[in-house]
Formats: sequence, structure tokens, C-alpha cells
Amino acid sequence: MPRPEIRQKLASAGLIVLFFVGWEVFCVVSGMSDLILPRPSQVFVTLVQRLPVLWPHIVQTLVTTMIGFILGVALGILLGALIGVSKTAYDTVYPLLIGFSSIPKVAVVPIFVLWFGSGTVPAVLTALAICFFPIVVNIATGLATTEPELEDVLKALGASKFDILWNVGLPRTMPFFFASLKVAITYAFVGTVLAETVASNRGIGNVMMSASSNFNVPLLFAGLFILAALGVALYVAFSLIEARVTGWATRRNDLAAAA
Amino acid sequence: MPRPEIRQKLASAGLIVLFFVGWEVFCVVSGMSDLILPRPSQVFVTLVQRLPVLWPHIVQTLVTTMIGFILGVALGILLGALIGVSKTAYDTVYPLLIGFSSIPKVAVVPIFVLWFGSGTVPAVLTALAICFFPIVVNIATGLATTEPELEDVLKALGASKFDILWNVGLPRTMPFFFASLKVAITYAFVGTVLAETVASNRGIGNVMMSASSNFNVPLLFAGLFILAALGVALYVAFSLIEARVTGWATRRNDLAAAA
Amino acid sequence: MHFVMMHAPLTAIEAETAARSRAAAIAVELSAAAVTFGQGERAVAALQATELRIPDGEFVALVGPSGCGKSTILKLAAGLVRPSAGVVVVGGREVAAKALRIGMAFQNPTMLPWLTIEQNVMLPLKIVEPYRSQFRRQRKASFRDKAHALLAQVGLTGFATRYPWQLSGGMLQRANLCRALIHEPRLLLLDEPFGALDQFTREELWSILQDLWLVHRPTVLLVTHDLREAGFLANRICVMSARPGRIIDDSAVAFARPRTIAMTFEPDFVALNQRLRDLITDARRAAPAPSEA
Amino acid sequence: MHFVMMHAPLTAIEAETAARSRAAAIAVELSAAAVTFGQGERAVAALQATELRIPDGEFVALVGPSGCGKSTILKLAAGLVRPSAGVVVVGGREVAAKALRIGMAFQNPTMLPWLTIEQNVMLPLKIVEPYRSQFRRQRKASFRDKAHALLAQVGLTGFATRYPWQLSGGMLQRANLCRALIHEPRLLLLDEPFGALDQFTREELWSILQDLWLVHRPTVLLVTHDLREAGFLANRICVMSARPGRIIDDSAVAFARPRTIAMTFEPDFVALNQRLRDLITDARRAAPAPSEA
Amino acid sequence: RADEVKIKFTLGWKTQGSDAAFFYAKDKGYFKDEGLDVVIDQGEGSGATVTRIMSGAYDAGFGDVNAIIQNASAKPDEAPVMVYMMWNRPPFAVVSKTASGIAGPKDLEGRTLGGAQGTPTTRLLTVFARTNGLDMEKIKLSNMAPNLQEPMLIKGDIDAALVFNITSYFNLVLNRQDPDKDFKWLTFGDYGLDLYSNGVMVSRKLLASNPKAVAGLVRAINKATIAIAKDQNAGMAAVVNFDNLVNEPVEKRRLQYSFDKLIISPEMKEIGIGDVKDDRMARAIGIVVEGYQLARAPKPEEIFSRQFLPPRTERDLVYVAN
Ligand SMILES: Nc1ncnc2c1ncn2[C@@H]1O[C@H](COP(=O)(O)OP(=O)(O)OP(=O)(O)O)[C@@H](O)[C@H]1O
Ligand SMILES: Nc1ncnc2c1ncn2[C@@H]1O[C@H](COP(=O)(O)OP(=O)(O)OP(=O)(O)O)[C@@H](O)[C@H]1O
Ligand SMILES: [Mg+2]
Ligand SMILES: [Mg+2]
Repeated sequence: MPRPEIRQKLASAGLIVLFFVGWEVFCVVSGMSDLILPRPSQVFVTLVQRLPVLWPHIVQTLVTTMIGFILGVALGILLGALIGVSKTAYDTVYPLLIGFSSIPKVAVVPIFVLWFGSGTVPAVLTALAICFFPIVVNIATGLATTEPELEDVLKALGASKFDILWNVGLPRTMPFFFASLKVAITYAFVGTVLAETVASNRGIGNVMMSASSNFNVPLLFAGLFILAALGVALYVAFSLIEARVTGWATRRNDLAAAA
Repeated sequence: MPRPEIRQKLASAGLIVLFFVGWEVFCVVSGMSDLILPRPSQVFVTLVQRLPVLWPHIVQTLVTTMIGFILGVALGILLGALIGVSKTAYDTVYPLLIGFSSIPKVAVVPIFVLWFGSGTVPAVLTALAICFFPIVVNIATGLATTEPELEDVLKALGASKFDILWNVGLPRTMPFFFASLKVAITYAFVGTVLAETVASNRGIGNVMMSASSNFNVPLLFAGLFILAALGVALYVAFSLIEARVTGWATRRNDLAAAA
Repeated sequence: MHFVMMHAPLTAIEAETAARSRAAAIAVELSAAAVTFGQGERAVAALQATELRIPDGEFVALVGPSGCGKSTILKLAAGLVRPSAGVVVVGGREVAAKALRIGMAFQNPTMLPWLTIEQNVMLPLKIVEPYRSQFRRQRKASFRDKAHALLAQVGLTGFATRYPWQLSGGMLQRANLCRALIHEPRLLLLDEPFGALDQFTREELWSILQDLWLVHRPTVLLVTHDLREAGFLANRICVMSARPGRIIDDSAVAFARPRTIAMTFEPDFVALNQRLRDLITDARRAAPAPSEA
Repeated sequence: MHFVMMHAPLTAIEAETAARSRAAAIAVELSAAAVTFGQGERAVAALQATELRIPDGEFVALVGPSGCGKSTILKLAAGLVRPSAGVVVVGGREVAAKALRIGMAFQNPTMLPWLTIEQNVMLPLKIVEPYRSQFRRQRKASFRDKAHALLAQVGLTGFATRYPWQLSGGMLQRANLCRALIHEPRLLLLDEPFGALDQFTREELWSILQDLWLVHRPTVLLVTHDLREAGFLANRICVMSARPGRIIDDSAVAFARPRTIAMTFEPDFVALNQRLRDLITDARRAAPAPSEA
Repeated sequence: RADEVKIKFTLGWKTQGSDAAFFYAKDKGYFKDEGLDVVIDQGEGSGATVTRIMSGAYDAGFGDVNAIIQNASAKPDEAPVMVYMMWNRPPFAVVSKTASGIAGPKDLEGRTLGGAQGTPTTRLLTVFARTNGLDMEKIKLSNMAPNLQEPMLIKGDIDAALVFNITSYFNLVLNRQDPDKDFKWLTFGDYGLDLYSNGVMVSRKLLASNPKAVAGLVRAINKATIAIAKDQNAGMAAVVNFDNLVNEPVEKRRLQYSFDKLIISPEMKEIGIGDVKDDRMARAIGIVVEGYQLARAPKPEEIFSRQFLPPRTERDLVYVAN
């Protein structure tokens, strides 16, 4: 049945377009100064005009974010598994992480800069530091709520703790792992940009900082749009993987049977 | 069996203390400048000395964060339920939210300030804006992965979509809702502090800003410690509620039967 | 042993009368209903064009080999699965639950894990009118009594405030039955409700169910693998062929009511069983391999 | 119908010999084993001090009223539940799975929902030695053949690559049995493995299980509600009292092997059944209410 | 080249036209001629330059001398040393709308002032008030990020803003205002706070380990500053070469503004660019010590070292706007 699906997608796209039209209309009608909130059309024009100049910055931010994100995911899975499996880790690591997570990362960027100089490394570390926590929480919760019945299947076979984690805990947790990826990737961008605004000569964060100190608000918003677009692009990529990996969990037969 | 439980708690506390001792030792041994990373003992001394002065700021930040957080939770549940239930919402609202979430909130704070003046309102809004997304994602995922069998129990009774959401979807999602609360509360603090550093005369963010411009790094870190402590305190509060509400999901009978 | 029905809207005699006046009406009707799960190559034909008409107040048993589509028929009647071809009409409408008060015991007793047994059993009262509105208005205590009485009847006294995972398989199945009965449904869909029980508990529950049916005359569609059970309880026994299923035999069971366990050892009864056995044996022979279907 | 056992480490005759030489050894031993779930007021005594000794290679059936602790005994033997009093020794050690290769069919066929049926069935091969090491070394294809052969035997040809939720209740139970058998366990723990099946499928699987047992002589502990099933398959039938359970009768079943379905209608067999029925009837009478226990 | 001395140099803020000298020196190879490999990074604020250098992350930078005074008070061995004073006149100012009628310091009483926390202008307000006999009780101070000051001023949320004139002037331009006609500027320098401000500072470590490099650095910057004083377009070319996102016309005006309002002064003409007068420096230290309530007043030689300055003859700056 491709017909209704396409209609569905079109409706969705239409709604998104509507959002921007609404924004445009709001700006025009309210006479909002473009120094505060520019019209999306202004932003798009700026975006297109400046794209060649912005391009290296986009690449810089994307690469930095991806590295930080991948490291963050690895760290998140590790810590999440640790917390989900060990009571001691739950009692010690969790509060420390919560504490760390409550701290605005902008305060730790200077430490990274001191140790690693300004540029890419602190940005990677900031992205990592800001994005791993949602993954930890979701993995740990997924593991903690795994039905003992499923684990019993392996326990009866004399499986090791690691076997159980690998064959039951982690697969069961996948839907929530992917959920946390969506959160994590967006925060990874925020982290990179944060570090770039503080200490870097390149990247979207730097562009935005310079735009903002020049009151070039359309350019500032162009930076925001780029970030949003990068976030959405990665979200779409994950969604495709997610659909393959966690299809078992989202099967929906709501009244549908017809072939 | 209270004995092993107490020993467990002591071991956990010991490990946390060890963390701070390790930090202290690291600072001393590496000869780290306290302009970058002060020793925890310095920070604690500052904290205790300045507590009377800091107190109103702590209250300000806590109250602001709680308001933003509560609003964020409400918004998160609403949007999460919408996305979890409606395909169209999934296709439209999700990408928009991902886009919004990829934007560093520091860029939107000025807009809030210009609209609502400096002070509590922009801080509440920033906390809200930064913290609702993890809740949306986890609620939506929880609803999307609810087993159709559980829903069928209600469907057979002719229950409305809302009945099913209320009686099956949301309860099933609770463990992951609480997981997202842990993430959300920490980010809510970050949001408040962020807004306070941009435009406010009170709050921990303001204290940290002034400490940082006075090169008073121990005070800056005292601010961070306060934030961490507030985050952990709220985490503990949620954990208590969580244990009551989602006990069904975390039952663990691993080999344990003995009365 | 008597079925406790508190707040029953009708006395037994009134119910009898009502049942007779509705006798002509059709409660469940499947016309050329077919169900195919999945699409393309991976499609599984679960049900062939099936005809089934159940008048109001009848007790029909459905027997057939494993995987032939019995549960699918129940789900069609409950409106949980839509036919890929044909029409399903329940209580005169295509949307089942809006037309008739339905009670369903699923094959797998899916209790909501965050609710206690008592809360699980009371769930239909929270959803289905007229109980729903009363549930909000302080009738909770009397509803709880009702649930406890039902649970006591199936031997689960004292387990009301336990969680599902604290019960054994058979106990869960009994709680599942209670949930299907508590709101006095007009259409009762029972999917192997006694499968995990020992013979004695099972026979006790047969009697309870029969008493209930005699008083309230709901329409019942019972899936079972136990031919004695079918014979003891039903007015009519439908035999299904192997997957993709289809009803290949539909015989009335004429024994007088109330029936007794002793009756099931009488020659007539044994002969009925034997006939059904033979039918099913034939039916199984013809089972095609699934993916080649 | 013959049980397909590829890569069986022993031929049938070798296995027989091995079995005899191990005959004296005790595979499962429960000494004064009691299980209480929960603590304080809410405690449920599931099992009273229970004595059970199963020599290596024996086929024991466990029958008793619903909720009496049958599944709990299996879980004790599998090491999934620890006794609150007494000792459980399996294969000479207290940690069950390390001592003996165990195959378990749970009462509720808990398939891992993210794996296909074939992957679920092959799970033990991924975990248990010596298959585990071979699994990594390209033996996957032959293992898949083995899984397919087993699935074919229980009538699930063509469903190998389906997901668990695409199978009917009875089909899941059959897949569950395959998962318990695939790694040729030395101790087979079967919890009502045929409960959701029609009589014919059930009887076919009895024969398959009997053939398997005759060849490999694993120790089997079978929980069932079907006394004919117990009599057909087991060497010994243990009858349990109502909860908190305890073994109140332990009788040998002397009929010659291989047994046939026809045999179950012979007078001796019917008499055995009748005796067991009476025992269970008595046992059920004494059932106390749960929370007052 | 391997034998080049690597110097990590931090600017006072994001790329601005007023930083042209550093980019020019780099582009023209002046640094290289001195055997230096200077890496220029954007900064976080002219005060933060001091902490960046103290933390060891940077060897040198362009920043605020008053921040050195503040840090040298408590940590005399760690605070960087100013070796080349660029801005002879302080940029600290109070800006208000002409329409609001603030003609002198006294008019600030009863008003709301917007200040960015930690900036010298904001922190020196108390000293400014005392010097000019204002009652601080009557002045309401509202904290806000620097980039919110002008919009809030324009919107009317605050009556005046505590700013750097070189920044705020152009922020107003960018906000489509006329900073000369519609706004009134009260510069601290004109009201008794005769401070020095931004210049080139280096870490104590570099100073001790490689004085030759410091001298080279100063020489190169001096040469570049004098060159762009004559040709701002060449200076702007270097700025754009470093960061192609800058708004060139505005930054050029900013560069000229820096000469006009901050660098050129009678004193500079007398002693040459880069140097300070010790008595004025001592007074400035006194003001800062009082303003920040510092425990100890550092000596001028702890703050500023003229030993690396090129001879007076090489430090004659002639500014020609073009
Ligand atoms: N959701 C589903 N998706 C795909 N196939 C399904 C689904 N549900 C059932 N089937 C298939 O439909 C057929 C009939 O299933 P159904 O559950 O009705 O059988 P049944 O008669 O109840 O069997 P049993 O006695 O074993 O419970 C089976 O072959 C099964 O594989
Ligand atoms: N995890 C648990 N927590 C608490 N009580 C439990 C738990 N598992 C079992 N029980 C209790 O232990 C008793 C015995 O349960 P068990 O599952 O062994 O019964 P069973 O003999 O297998 O019954 P059935 O034939 O109904 O499956 C029951 O009363 C049950 O309520
Ligand atoms: Mg079924
Ligand atoms: Mg059981």
C-alpha cells in the first residue's frame, strides 16, 4: 500500500513547511525586529549566500561532533552496562554522573583547553562529556528492567553474566538505546558548538559567536539552522538503523491484517 | 538482611569519598594551578565559608529550575504521548524537536530576555527548553514499543485510545519516564544556570559568572558543587518515587528466594 | 458451588426471558472471513474463507489442530484483527466492542505487570459502561468485593494483592478467567482457558462456567483442545481443518443441562468424542507446510 | 517417526552402555528442600521440605494441583531458584548448570522476541559447550540444519525464520521444546511442554520424546497435568500435595518400552490413572488459603 | 622550521578590526623574521587573556592590564607581564540615549544601568561613583551578557550601559543606530579614572626562559602597528585573511576608531607607542586596588616591563586615516 504512506509523508512535510510559514507570518505581522528573530526567508537567503564560506566550518563541526558522539556512545554503553549490572556501580557511579551532568559543561571547557590546547580536542571532549549521560541512563534502565524470565532462559544453560548481558540485556535494551541516541546526538552538537564558541577558530560555534558579536542575527540563525539540519540528518540515519534493529519491539498489528 | 545492605551502602559511600581524595591527590601531585582545577578541599572550605551568602542564590536557582522542570515534564509527556500515538506527529514533530534540540540554548536565551526581561522568566523557559526533549523521546519510545498483547486486553473491551494510553501505554513507560527524568533534571539545572549567566542578578549562574570574572576559581567550583549536589538530591528524591512506582519492572529474583 | 454475581442487573428468571426474546438475533457472524498475516512472500494464510453464525445466547466450542486459526477467529470476533477478506459482524455491527459487552480470556494470560491480580481483574470495570461511571463514584469497594468473590471461586483467595509474576501458570490462567467474567459480558471469548490446569480444578471450573451460562445466557465461543470439555460445556462444537483453517464440521451437542462430570463417561458422550477425534485426525492429515501455503 | 540427531557424540548402543554404567549415580537430589517466596507477612511457602532423588537416566513425571510447586522444583533443579532451606544437588554439585548440560522447556514459552524461531532454538548451541566453540568456527550452517530438522519434527517447517509473535500458542510451545532438546542435554526439565497442544500433536510428540529418551537416556523431569501423558512417558510418577507442595506419592511405572498409544487404553494403565486421580483428589482437599499459610 | 620558537597567542575577543596588527605581522612575515612561529587564537575577553596565560595554555596575548594588576596582587609570581601598551586611553564608558537626558555622572542616580558581569567597566563603577560623588545606593545595576546591553538599552529596559566604547559604538551601528547623534558617551578617562587598558602581555615563563623571543614579538607587533596606522586597508586585508566572516566595513571603522579614540593621545605622542608613564601607572594601580579591594598593591614594574620595547625612535606612530 504505497499510496497512503506517500500521502502520510506529504502531510508531514506540509506540516513542517507550515511551521516555517507560520514563523515568517508571525515575524511580519508582529513587526518583530530581525535583530531579535529574523524571518526564516532571510535566514535561508543568508544560508545560501554564505554556504561556500560556511562549508569548512560545517565540516569541522560535523566531524568533531561525530568523533565525540561515537566516543560518548561507547562510554555510555560501558557505564550503562556497569550500572545496570552492578549494584555497587549503581550506588557510586550514578550519583557522580548525575552530579557531573548537572554542571554546565561550559565550566569544564577551559580545563580541556588547558590540557589539550584550543581547537578540535576540547570540542570532541565537550561533545563526549555532554552526550554520554542519556545513553548511560537508558542502557542502565533497560538492563534493570529486563524481565527475569528472559534471563532465566540463559541462566538455565549456565550462561555467564556476560553471555546474559550480550544475548538478553543489550538486545532488549536496543529500543531505548536508540531513543537515547536521538537525545545524545543533539546534545553532542550542543557540546561541540559550546567548545567552539569558547576556544576555537573554526566551526559553526565560532561562526555563531562571531555573528552574534557582530549582531549579524540572520547569520547566527543560519548557524542554528545548520545545526538543526545536521541533527535531523543524523536522526534520519539512526532511524533507518533503528527500524532494522528494533523492528521486533515496534511491531504494530493495530487492526491491520490485510495483505 | 540489613547487614549486607548497610555494608553495600558504606562501600558505595567509600568509593565516592575515594573519588574526591583521588582528585585532591591528583591536584597536589600534578601541581595543577588552582586557577584551572582547584583542590576539592579548597572548594569545600569556600563552600562552607560562603554558604550564608550563597544561600539565597541556591534557593533562587532551585526554585527556577523546579518550575522549568515541572513545566518541561508536562510538555514532555504531552509531546511524547502525541508522538507515540500519532504517526503524523511522529513524522512532523519529531524532526522539528530534534532540530530545536540540536541548537545550543544559549542562542535562544537572548530572545527570551528581550521578550520577557531579565530575571526568572527567561531562566524558567531555558530550563524548560533544555530539559523536555529526553522526556519526549523516552515517552514516545515507551509507547511505540508497548506490546500489542497488552493493548489488546483493553481493546477487546472497547477502550478508547485515551483509555489505552492511560491504562497501558503510560504505566508501561514509567521506568523509562523515570530514566528520562534523571537526564531532564540535570539538564534543567544547566538551563537555569545558563540563563542566569546571560541575564540575571541572582542565582548560582550569576555567582559563577562573577566568580569567574574575579578569577575566584574555588568559588566557581563551589557553584559547580552546589549544582551537582542539587542534582543528586533531586535524583535521590526521584529514585524514592521511582522505586515505588516502577518496582514491578525491576523485580529481581536472581537466585534469591530465601525469606 | 454457586456463581456469585453481585449487582447483577437481572435476576435469573428475567435473564432467561430476555435470553429467549433475543434468541433469534445473531451475536457473531463471519461471512467468507479470511485472514492473511503479513504480505508478499512471507504471508501466512491463517484462516480460509470461514462461515460461522452464532445466535445470541449459544455456547459454541471450537476445536482443531494447533495453529489452525482458532485464536484468530476469537480475535476477529473481538475486533482485534480485521479480516483480509469477507465480513465480520458482531452484535449487528462491524465494530465489535461498541456493540456488545465482550469478555475475553486470552490464550496467554497477559496480565498487566504493574497491577496486582485484583486490579487486573477489576480492569474491565474501569473501562466498560455502566461500571465505568460507577467506578469513579465510590463504588470501588463493592467492586473489590466482587473481584474477591470471583477470585475465591477459582481458588485464589489471598492472592488478590499479589503481582502477576508471583503466581504460577495455572493460577494466572484462573485470574485471567476472572477478568473475562467480572463485567458480566454478553459475549464471552475464551481461548483455552483451562489449558494449564489439572483435571480437577478444570472440572470444577467447567461447572462454574456452566452455572454462569445457565443463569445469564451470554453468547460463548470457547477454544479448547479437550474434547470432553467441549462436550461438557457447549451446545455446538465446530471442528476446524489444519491451517489455513476453515470449519469442517459443526455438530450440535444435545445432552441435557445441567450436565455432570459423570455424564462424560456415558457411551453417548464417548461416541461423540470418538467422532470428533476422527474428524480432527483427518483434518490434520491435510496440513500443508506453512511457507509453501 | 525417528528423532533426527545429527552430530550425536554417541551411537545408540554406546549411549545405552554409558547410561548403564552411570545408573547408580544420582542426577538430581533434593534434601529437605523448601522454598518460600517473599518475606515477612507476604511470604508464600511454595514448597515444603521436599525429598527427591532421581538417578541418572531416569524419566520422572511430576503431577499435582495447580500452584503446588511443580515449576518451583524444576527451577530448583535448574539452579534458577535457591532453596530457602535444605540442599539441592545436581550432577554432584550445587551449581546445576556447571555440572550437567541442562535443557529446560519453561511453562510459558519465553522466546526472545528479537530472535527468529530458528535463532531462538539455536540459542543453547551458542551458550553451551562443546557447541559454543564450534558455533564460532563456521559450524553455524550445520547447526541451522539441525535446528530445521528438529522444527520439522514438531511440524514447524517453514516457520524457522518467523518471529515468536507470528506463531500461535501451540506452535510456540513446540518451538520451546525444540530449544530444550537441541543441545542434547543430560538433564531435561520439561514444564508442561504439551499443555497447549491438541491431543494428536501431543501424542505424536510423546512418541518422539520416548524415542529420544530410549536412545540417549537423559535424566528427565516432566511436569504435567495429563495423567495419561505421565503414564505413557515416565518410569516414575511423583504426586505432589497442594501448596505448600510436598511429594506425597512416588510410584514406579512398570509398562514395557517402547510404549504405544494403544497401551494407554489397557486396563492396567487405566487403573494406574485412577489411582493417581484419587491421590490428587485427596491432595487438593487439604489446600490451605495462601496468605494464611 | 624546527628552530622557530612557537608562541601561542590569544586575542582579547573574537576577530576584530582592532586586532589587525597581529594578523598583519603574521602575514607579512614579521614574526618569522624574528624566528617566531606565532599561533593566533580567538579570545574570550580581555580579562580572560590573563587567566589563559596564567593557566599555561597560552604564552602571550592581547588583554587588559587591569586584570594583570588584579591577579598580580595575589599571585605575583604567576601573573603575566605587559610588555607593549597598545591602548593608551581606556575604553571604559557609560553610554545612554541622548533622549534620556544623562549629561553627566550625577544624572546616573536613580537610573538602571546594564552591565556585563566582570568587565572592567562594570567592576569599576563603584570607583567611578566615589570619584564623582555618586550614591551607589541610588543606582540600580542589572547584569546581562555583553551582547544584550545594546538591545536592552535601545528597547529601554535599561537607562544606560556600562561598556567598552570600541565595542559598544559598533554594536549600536550594527543595531542600525547612530551612536554619535542619539547616544551620549561618558568615558571613564574623562571623569577621573585615568587607567591604561589593553596591550600585549606575556607569561612569566616565556619572559624568563626566552627574553629574546619576547623582544622579537614586541618588535614585530610594533612594526605592524606603525604600518597599519598608515595603511588600514592593508591591515584589514590581514584580518579578512584570518577570518573571512567579519563584516569588513564595520571592522575597518573599528580599527580606525581604536587609533582615534584609544591609541592616539598626547602621552603616546610624547613617550611613543607601547610605553607607559610610571607615575600614571602607579595611580592606575591605586585605582584598581581600591576598586577591586585588593589586599596588596603591586609595584608598576611587576605589571609592566619596558625592557623589550624597541628604541624610542622606532616607536613613533603617525596615524593617517584612509
Ligand atoms: N500476528 C501474527 N502475524 C503473523 N502470523 C500470525 C500472527 N498471529 C497468528 N499467526 C499465524 O496464524 C496461524 C493461526 O494462528 P492462531 O493463533 O489462530 O492458531 P490457533 O488455532 O489458535 O493455534 P493454537 O492452538 O496453537 O493456539 C498460525 O499459523 C500463526 O503462525
Ligand atoms: N517469583 C515468585 N514470587 C512469589 N511467589 C511465587 C513466585 N513463583 C511462584 N510463586 C508461588 O509459589 C507457588 C508455587 O508455584 P509454582 O509455579 O511452582 O506452581 P506450579 O505447581 O507450577 O503450578 P501450575 O501448575 O499452576 O503451574 C505458587 O503459590 C506461587 O504463587
Ligand atoms: Mg491459539
Ligand atoms: Mg507451573
